[in-house]
Amino acid sequence: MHVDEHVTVPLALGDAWDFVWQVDLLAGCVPGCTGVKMIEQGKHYTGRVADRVGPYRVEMDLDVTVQESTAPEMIRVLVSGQDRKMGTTQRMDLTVRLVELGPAQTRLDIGAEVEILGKIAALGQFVVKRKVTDVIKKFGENLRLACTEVKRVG
Amino acid sequence: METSTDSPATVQTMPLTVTVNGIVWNGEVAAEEVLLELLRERIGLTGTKRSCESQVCGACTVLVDGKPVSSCSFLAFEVGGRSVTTVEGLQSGDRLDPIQEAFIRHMGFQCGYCTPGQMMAAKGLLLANPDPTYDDVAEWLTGNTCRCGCYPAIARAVLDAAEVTRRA
Amino acid sequence: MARATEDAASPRDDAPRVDSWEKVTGTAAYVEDLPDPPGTVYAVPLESPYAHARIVSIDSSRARALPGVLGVLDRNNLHEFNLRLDALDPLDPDLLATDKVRFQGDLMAVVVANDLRTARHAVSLIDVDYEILPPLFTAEASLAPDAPILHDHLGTNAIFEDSFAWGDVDEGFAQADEIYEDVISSPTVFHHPMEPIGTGVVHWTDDGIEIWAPSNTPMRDAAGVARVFGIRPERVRLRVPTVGGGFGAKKVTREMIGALALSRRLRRPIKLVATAEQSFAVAVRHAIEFRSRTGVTRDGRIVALDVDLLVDCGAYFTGGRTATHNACIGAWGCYKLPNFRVRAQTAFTNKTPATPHRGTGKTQTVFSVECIIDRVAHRLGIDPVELRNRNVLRPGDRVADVWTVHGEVTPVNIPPLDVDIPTLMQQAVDMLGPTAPANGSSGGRVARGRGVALSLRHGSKGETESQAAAELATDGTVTISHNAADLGQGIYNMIGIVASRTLGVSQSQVRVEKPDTSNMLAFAGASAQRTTVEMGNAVHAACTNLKRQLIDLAAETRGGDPNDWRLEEGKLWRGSESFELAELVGAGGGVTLRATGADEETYPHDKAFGLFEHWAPGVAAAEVEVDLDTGEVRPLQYTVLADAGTVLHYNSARGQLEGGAVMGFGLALFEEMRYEEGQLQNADAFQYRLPLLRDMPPTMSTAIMESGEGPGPFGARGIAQTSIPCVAPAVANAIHAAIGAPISSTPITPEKVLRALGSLESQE
Amino acid sequence: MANLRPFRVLQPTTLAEATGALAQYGDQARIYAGGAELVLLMRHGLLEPDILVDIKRIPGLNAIRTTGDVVRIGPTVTHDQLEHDAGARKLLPLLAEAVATIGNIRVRNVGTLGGNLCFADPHADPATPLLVHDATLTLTRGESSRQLRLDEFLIGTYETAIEADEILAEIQVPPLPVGFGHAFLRIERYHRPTLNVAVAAIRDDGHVGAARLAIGCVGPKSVRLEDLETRIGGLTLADACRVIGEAKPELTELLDPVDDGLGSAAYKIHVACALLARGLTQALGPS
Repeated sequence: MHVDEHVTVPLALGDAWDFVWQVDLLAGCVPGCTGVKMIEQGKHYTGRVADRVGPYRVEMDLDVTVQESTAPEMIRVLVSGQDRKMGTTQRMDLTVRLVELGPAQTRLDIGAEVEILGKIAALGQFVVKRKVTDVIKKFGENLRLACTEVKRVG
Repeated sequence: METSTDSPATVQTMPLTVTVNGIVWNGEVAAEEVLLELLRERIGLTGTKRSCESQVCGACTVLVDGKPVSSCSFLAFEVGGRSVTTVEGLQSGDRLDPIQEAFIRHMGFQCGYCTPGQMMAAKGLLLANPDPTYDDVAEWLTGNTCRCGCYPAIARAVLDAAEVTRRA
Repeated sequence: MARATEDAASPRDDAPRVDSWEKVTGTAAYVEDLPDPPGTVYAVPLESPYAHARIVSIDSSRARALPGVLGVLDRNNLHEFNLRLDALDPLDPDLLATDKVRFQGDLMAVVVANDLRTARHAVSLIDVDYEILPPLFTAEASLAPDAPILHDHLGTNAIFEDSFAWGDVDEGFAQADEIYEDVISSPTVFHHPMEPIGTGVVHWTDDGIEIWAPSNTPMRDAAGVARVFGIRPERVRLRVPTVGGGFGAKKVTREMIGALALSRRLRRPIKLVATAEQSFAVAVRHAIEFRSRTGVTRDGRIVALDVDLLVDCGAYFTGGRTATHNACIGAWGCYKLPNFRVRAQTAFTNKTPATPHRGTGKTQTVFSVECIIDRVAHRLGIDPVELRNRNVLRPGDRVADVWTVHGEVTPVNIPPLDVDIPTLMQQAVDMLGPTAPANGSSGGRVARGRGVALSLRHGSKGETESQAAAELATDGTVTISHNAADLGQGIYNMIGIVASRTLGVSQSQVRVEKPDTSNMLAFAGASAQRTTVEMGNAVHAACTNLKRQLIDLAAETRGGDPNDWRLEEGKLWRGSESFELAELVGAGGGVTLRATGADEETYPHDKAFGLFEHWAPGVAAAEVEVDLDTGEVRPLQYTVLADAGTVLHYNSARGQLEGGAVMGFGLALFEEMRYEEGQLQNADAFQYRLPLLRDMPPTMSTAIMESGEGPGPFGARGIAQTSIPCVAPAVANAIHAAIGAPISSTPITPEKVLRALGSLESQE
Repeated sequence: MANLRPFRVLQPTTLAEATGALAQYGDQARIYAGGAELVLLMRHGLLEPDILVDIKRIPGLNAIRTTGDVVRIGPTVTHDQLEHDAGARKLLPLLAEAVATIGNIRVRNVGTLGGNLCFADPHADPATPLLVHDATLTLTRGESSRQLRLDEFLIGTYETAIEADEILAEIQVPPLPVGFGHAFLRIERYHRPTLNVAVAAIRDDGHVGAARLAIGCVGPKSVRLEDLETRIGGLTLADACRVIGEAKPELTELLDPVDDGLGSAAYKIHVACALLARGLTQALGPS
């Protein structure tokens, strides 16, 4: 399924780019994602995500690989993980486009193509789809907060 | 993977005394044991069938204190001190219950896999409502799936059985 | 001509079906109910959670290490079991998925452990790395030029083409006043017998293989198992206990064969206990898209029908040829068409391999053709019943004189129609009662409509012979053995009736065995509604032969000429003097007489229809109420008719008609395996909606014609598949009449109705 | 067979013990009130609790009492019990009708009102009529308790305001004001409602005197439609139905429905509005 989200951050285009280009920071904004490690600068990162879908607990090791990027406009990463125990796989093809709105304002257009496969289907499409929508919303919000934080300390 | 590597061994058993088809059964059940397992695998009453195991199809319907429950999802320890009736308990000796006789008369079965559940649900209905209308029957038995499609015959049988019982 | 057995308030008083007692007392023993043989251990399969993926690695070491685990079969040790994997039909699923998984539920491994709980736990310890591939969920998608190839060695997803034609459609269209184009589709659905599919017990003993499993085709399954293990067929003994429904889905599964491989090592009986969810990975119905051009004259004569079929056979071709071919030879409905052509393309998708399903290839085509007839009627402003009357085949009509089958021009070798469809149709319409008063159950705006549908199936003989044996024991009881598994239809009851009527003994003197392949009696399997005709004839022949032996024995031992003897009321008679059978065979030195028989009817062979047994019409009329605000459809009345030739057991015949109709309501309104968002979304009882009692029209009437002209015993015909195909079109046509808009696919959901009404902005 | 993953069962006899157990075991423990929902998810392997806290042994939790003008329903009261309780039928006919439609008779025999509300499955029935009743709930930790309005309690899909160590101790349901008619309408395709609406309303010489509207299953949780309620107040039935019909955009905004196997978002909103109008008509009764 495809989900779009737009957030505006109080950073100049360049600073916003510097932030998202630090893929570990970007991945850190995925709700429930912790311990992001860089494997190869600008290419490959890992992390772990723990989240609930209703009563159902998902825990998976995440693999984050940068698919393409054009500074300072766009970055596309593939975030994938498997919860073997629950037999659930998640794949998120995440694109963030940066649009300059002003000297200290950038809009981030988030586009996510998300696929969640496995036993979780027993909960019903309804639950899964709604969860994915919420996750992307929260991701956008986290991104906004993080950038605001950068602005504050920066 | 923590939980998936831990052993599936029972961690708690509970003593249980239950009356099944009028006979008292005493024993220990595992906390996670469901009534269907107790009936089929421990007591050897295989008339009650396993199908969806999701409380949807009704093949495993039995009566607990006269009320229908899905034995596939009913924890066995819950029947402590209560009375369970299965298809094997419908007849008295060689005398069939009017519901069983009506199911034969109207051929309310084909493959027969859902039949015990259908009849136990019907028994529960007639206990709760001795004079059901077609709509009452349709509403109540909608919890019992018959893939052979015997619904018309089942409805005829249940209404017939109700009438026979009332006349008796 | 045909005498109708009208639906009566109290059914014609048959003897109770032979298995009545065991089925209402819970003593009928289904395979899961059989006591475990001593030393039984348990097998559980590991199935693919994905529809399409490359298997990067599979590691069963943690499972093997689990205490209580006795063995694991996976791709890494498959070669150690020296199985003749090439003996499997190359178009059937491999025993295990080794390179790729091609559908959700594809078999990855089989684990055997001391108990079920441990086996299930061990399965969860097998580590598999999948590289997920894009799944193909429609034939259209898999035929797209850039589509990934499912079976690399085939190099294409287009597995099979079929075609069938007569006349010249282009000429026909030239004569047409109007040419209409329609697209109608039928989705993948699941047979969903109540007894989960795949439960069984397998045992490799020193004397050979023993299998206890519900199977629709015991002889074929046993032979297949023998081939895989490279042993003689007679060393495989398959016994079929009471079966909890089939509809085309029950068979010896690959999981059972995998367990057998492990049993060969362990020499222990192994039990498999399938779940309802696993069953969805064993068998489904083919999804078919029906694209047609219909040429008609203003006065409502159909002058040409040109059909393109897109058949989705799932991940493997199991049963695909039959389904596609049946769809082709049924794509003309039951109409006298001067020009007809159908071309079918069958393609692989990442769905459960499709298999025969009650009315294989027909439920989809009848739905399409009958909806199209009503569309034409509405477009021309002709009453749908009238339009059918103007085009339907009548008694004595031939479908065509010569036709082209798969490119080959051949004469038509099927007989002219010997059933009266227009009369049946009129009766179906007349049997609908007056419109019940619109009750305010919905409280909203409602519309009512009526629709009819016709289907014309045929019985066709299986490629193998149909045999039965009758044996008279010294106690005077007759035992019939055979390999026609009763999935629930009442086959054993039919056999008992034919035997007792043939022998002139009471039904209580006849014992009907359950299938046991050690008797080596051939039968193709209960499908194509052949059982009553073919097995009935075989039993009739066996009993006739037995009767002859008996009379010869009587003449021998009691004197007189065989012609002086007759068998009646369970006794042997000479003049007014009678002898009990037991007395006679007892005197014969305690001999037991045994006779076999086969269906020796000679059926015409036709290039398109194969060995043609008989025409089997099905006719239905429906009345529905549509809630115009919510799109909810409520069936009010339904009448269904068929010609049974001769009714052998009224309740069983009626049960077949009603049962097929109920299943038909499922196809019409609810059933669909939803492959969305990369996977099968509803493979569980909660989300796969079966028809329920509440969904049925409160009035369902049946009428069974008895033309007495069937090729089966005492003039019987098959009717098992005549009623299921008519429901969806009759309901769709009733809705069309109610709302004035056509429906293009099943299941007919409330949303589709609202879209047809234009209440929702279009989409899809 | 079911082969549920093994667990332990605690059978406290007081709420304090029960909440104590929750405090002690946290995430590993689950309240077992009826099991209809719980066992289903356990059987699918979607939930694997180590401990079930069986609260059915706690005296009084399965009682339906009427004090003053409020019906007090214990959390382990089954749907079937509620459907047939004389008091409930008399004072809360809307709720009694609604619970009678849940699942099937076997589910209603084991499933409980408390379990249903705490489980917060988006496709459930009781919450919708309870919102129309302005129901309140008591959550307890044993010694300390707090009172919540149902709309405060319901947060989202499978989400409620209950804390990990809290137990739903009682549901308080005030009967509808005198003179109010009611309607509960639902659409069911699978074995849970596709959507449901509950309406309570009173006529004021040919106009809508006052109305309460609630919708369930279309969004993540059942909701009251206060705005719409005020807007249709004082209108003729015909105008009220028109206003409801025109509310599709705002309902889409409010409920945020998704396309799924039950139907498209557009379908759900369309039918929701149709049923609201129909429910209002039925609740007001013949003029």
